[in-house]
Amino acid sequence: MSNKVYQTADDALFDIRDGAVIMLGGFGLCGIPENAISALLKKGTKNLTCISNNAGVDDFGIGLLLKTRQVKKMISSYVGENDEFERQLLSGELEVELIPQGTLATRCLASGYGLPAVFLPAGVGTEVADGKETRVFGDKTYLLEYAFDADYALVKAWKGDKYGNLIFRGTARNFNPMMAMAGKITIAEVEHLVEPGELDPNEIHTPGIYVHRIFQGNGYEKRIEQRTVRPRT
Amino acid sequence: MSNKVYQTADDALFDIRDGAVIMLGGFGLCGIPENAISALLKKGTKNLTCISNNAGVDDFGIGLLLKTRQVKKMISSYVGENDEFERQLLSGELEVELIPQGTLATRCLASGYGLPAVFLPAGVGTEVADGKETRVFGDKTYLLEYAFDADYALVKAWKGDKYGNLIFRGTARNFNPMMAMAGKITIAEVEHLVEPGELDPNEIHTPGIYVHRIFQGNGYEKRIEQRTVRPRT
Amino acid sequence: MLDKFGIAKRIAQELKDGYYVNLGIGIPTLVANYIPKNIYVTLQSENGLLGMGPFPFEGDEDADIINAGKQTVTTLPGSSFFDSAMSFGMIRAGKVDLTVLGAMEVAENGDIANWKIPGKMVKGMGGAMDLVAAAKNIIVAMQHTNKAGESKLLPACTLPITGLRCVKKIVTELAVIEVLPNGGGFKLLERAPGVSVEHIRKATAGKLTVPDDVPEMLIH
Amino acid sequence: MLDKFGIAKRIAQELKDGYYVNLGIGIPTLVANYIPKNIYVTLQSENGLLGMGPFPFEGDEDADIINAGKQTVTTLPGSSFFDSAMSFGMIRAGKVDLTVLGAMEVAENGDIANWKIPGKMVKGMGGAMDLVAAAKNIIVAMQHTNKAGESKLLPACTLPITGLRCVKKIVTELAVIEVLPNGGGFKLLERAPGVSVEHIRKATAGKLTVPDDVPEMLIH
Repeated sequence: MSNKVYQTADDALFDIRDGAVIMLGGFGLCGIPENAISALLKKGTKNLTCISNNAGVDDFGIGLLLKTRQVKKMISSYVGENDEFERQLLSGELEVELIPQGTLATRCLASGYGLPAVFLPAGVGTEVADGKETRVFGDKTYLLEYAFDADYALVKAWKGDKYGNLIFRGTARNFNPMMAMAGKITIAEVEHLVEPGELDPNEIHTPGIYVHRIFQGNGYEKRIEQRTVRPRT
Repeated sequence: MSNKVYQTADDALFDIRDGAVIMLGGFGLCGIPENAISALLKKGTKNLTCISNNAGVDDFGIGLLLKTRQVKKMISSYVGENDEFERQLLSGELEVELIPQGTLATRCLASGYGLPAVFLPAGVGTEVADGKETRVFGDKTYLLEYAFDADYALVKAWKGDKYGNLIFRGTARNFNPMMAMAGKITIAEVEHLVEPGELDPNEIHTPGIYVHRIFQGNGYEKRIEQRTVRPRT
Repeated sequence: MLDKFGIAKRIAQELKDGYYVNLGIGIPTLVANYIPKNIYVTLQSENGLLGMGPFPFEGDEDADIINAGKQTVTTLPGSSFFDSAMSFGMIRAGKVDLTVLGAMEVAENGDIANWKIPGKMVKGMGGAMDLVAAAKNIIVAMQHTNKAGESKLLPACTLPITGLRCVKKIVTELAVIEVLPNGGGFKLLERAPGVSVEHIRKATAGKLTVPDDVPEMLIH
Repeated sequence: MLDKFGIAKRIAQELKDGYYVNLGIGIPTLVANYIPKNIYVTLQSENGLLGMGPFPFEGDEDADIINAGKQTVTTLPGSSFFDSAMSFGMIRAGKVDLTVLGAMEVAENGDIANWKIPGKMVKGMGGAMDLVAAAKNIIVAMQHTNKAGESKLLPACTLPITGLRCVKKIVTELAVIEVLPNGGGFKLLERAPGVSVEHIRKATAGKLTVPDDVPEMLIH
């Protein structure tokens, strides 16, 4: 089979150029493509447009790419936990487009399912609706929202096989499956890269047809943003 | 918890009335709700509108409901394997609306995902497009296709738990997950009904929130339409 | 007058057996602690979890199992994980029975503002706009007035809107208030223990209908 | 002149390493038997299977594992199952590299008719309309003429259309023919062994461009 397996993140991201539009999976710091972000950092690719639900924190996730000024524009639903982000936004160095979380997810789904646009209710009557086409179905108003057009999707899965089949774990699934479907080139990093046949075909979340490159990540930090526990009694 | 578990198919289908619009999962005879169909047969519910990819065969699946003249209208993509069906269609006793298979699937998905309508390319320029709104995105024309509005969805899963979480098996998955999401009342029959906690939360195909009633089916025939084998050498 | 726990307790009384519920960040999260023992309620977390359990015991935290507030949580028997498209799909399709949210302002027609204060850093709406545009039943948990003492129940929102005509009920430290359909304004349903109708009237800038008899809340 | 196996063999030469391919019922199904040994091709069955394997050994049939023709099939290492929405989603999104279909008629602009003969029982389009409307590369496998000896490569389809301007290539018992873009008509690429250009010309009713040199197919 034409080989989808790359040895390192650097290899897998070899052709991402300045100005690329990149989707990054993850919700907060959960399920983010840690190795791909490190590779982008190392590469120094600039003027990136990043489609990602969040923008990481100051010293982790997409926050690292903000610090090095590699990001031109963020398309996100929530970008709160990041001082450097705030500084660049207020100074006008960084462009930000805020869109509702479900709209973000569904515009990714639309790309992966070949739907050019979808009608979504989120944001009707708000500033999110500015300049958008509306349409009434039944007694409800919807906005016409377009499928994303991203050059790359960088996703992170728990397990994957050499044909690109992916299984996510827990809530680290979040945006990863839709972005995997949506990227023109989808690069998946996995905690465990296995041989074809080791994953149950019934349990695969993202079929390999959507995944163009895959590599085994390493050194996963899997940082927890809000460690909340209850005492053992 | 408010109990979703019913003891028999008869119990679970207690309130389906004449004239109901019903979705039935399955592709050919694969993954069809055998027990629910038997219960409808026993109940004698009439004037049903059935949304189902196929119409069964003469003596199995939805074909059984055709024989007893319980079906007023079929909305399907392919209805070929059924003599009684053909007789009723030609005599005008049965109404049939043929729609492309992917359109059928996606209109179910739209219902389950709260999308009032979707733009789909299938059928553009064909008689399927008659009377439908079209719209061009990029260099491609799409038809506006509406979400289904079905009273009941009758689906069949491999395993299910008492909260309604479902796991399908192999290609018996087909339309079942989308229809499960799309029914105003979704009734799932399963080969194996288990306690909550016995299914891995990571492997569930249809979360229980979409399933209103569940029962353990019995006597599954799982008939094979085209038994094709190769000789052991 | 209620504290935030009292507000959460009162809202918990709105839950019914079999409900699927989405709880926002802040006071809404506390509602989970007061679910009546005799009913079963399933919590939906919009990042992709149905059947959210309590915080993990110390040492059991799993970075892959968090809630929409990015807190470590646990699963329960019967939980399921799914992706964000399905999560908001089930919200839009009306499968979630009740959504409890905080708010900065609620208008007498049910409009809500809870995502942006002009001039302050904008963090984004997250899933709030999706929830208020799609949930079939929304209860707002908030203080009746802001820090300056101004009413948060207004004739019209002054802050940027999150969603239109969507709030059905408001529970504050002072009262339980219904938002009447079709622009009918607020209706006082219950007073917090020891709070007078007059106090509530003064704290409510929007149109408020007060029935002859306004019972005091029963907080168990 | 080729038999149906020859047509399938010739189409198999169009496959490339790493391709995802959807094979229709009839001659297209036979293509699976002739995939070159040195490449890996993944077969998509639109009822929800990627990585379709051969028919099962007798006694190993599984009613839950069938293909779009409702035949019992098997999985291979690396197969995956999915629902019909995702299946047609990946087709629409252009993830399937090649679709091979039968046809009753193909027009010189690439229109295809393969689902309905007026006056005959209509069985339905199944997934054909989705495939022809969405697949990025469509090869038609069919006989050059119908049973009455009339050409099936026409100036315009006479039967009800399945899809517009979608066929890229046609392989028949006589020839390999390209459908030129922008209404350019048919172009003869290869002759079947022993078949003359004149024979193909006569059997083709639509506009046919014939280059000076038309090689004979190489069927291994």
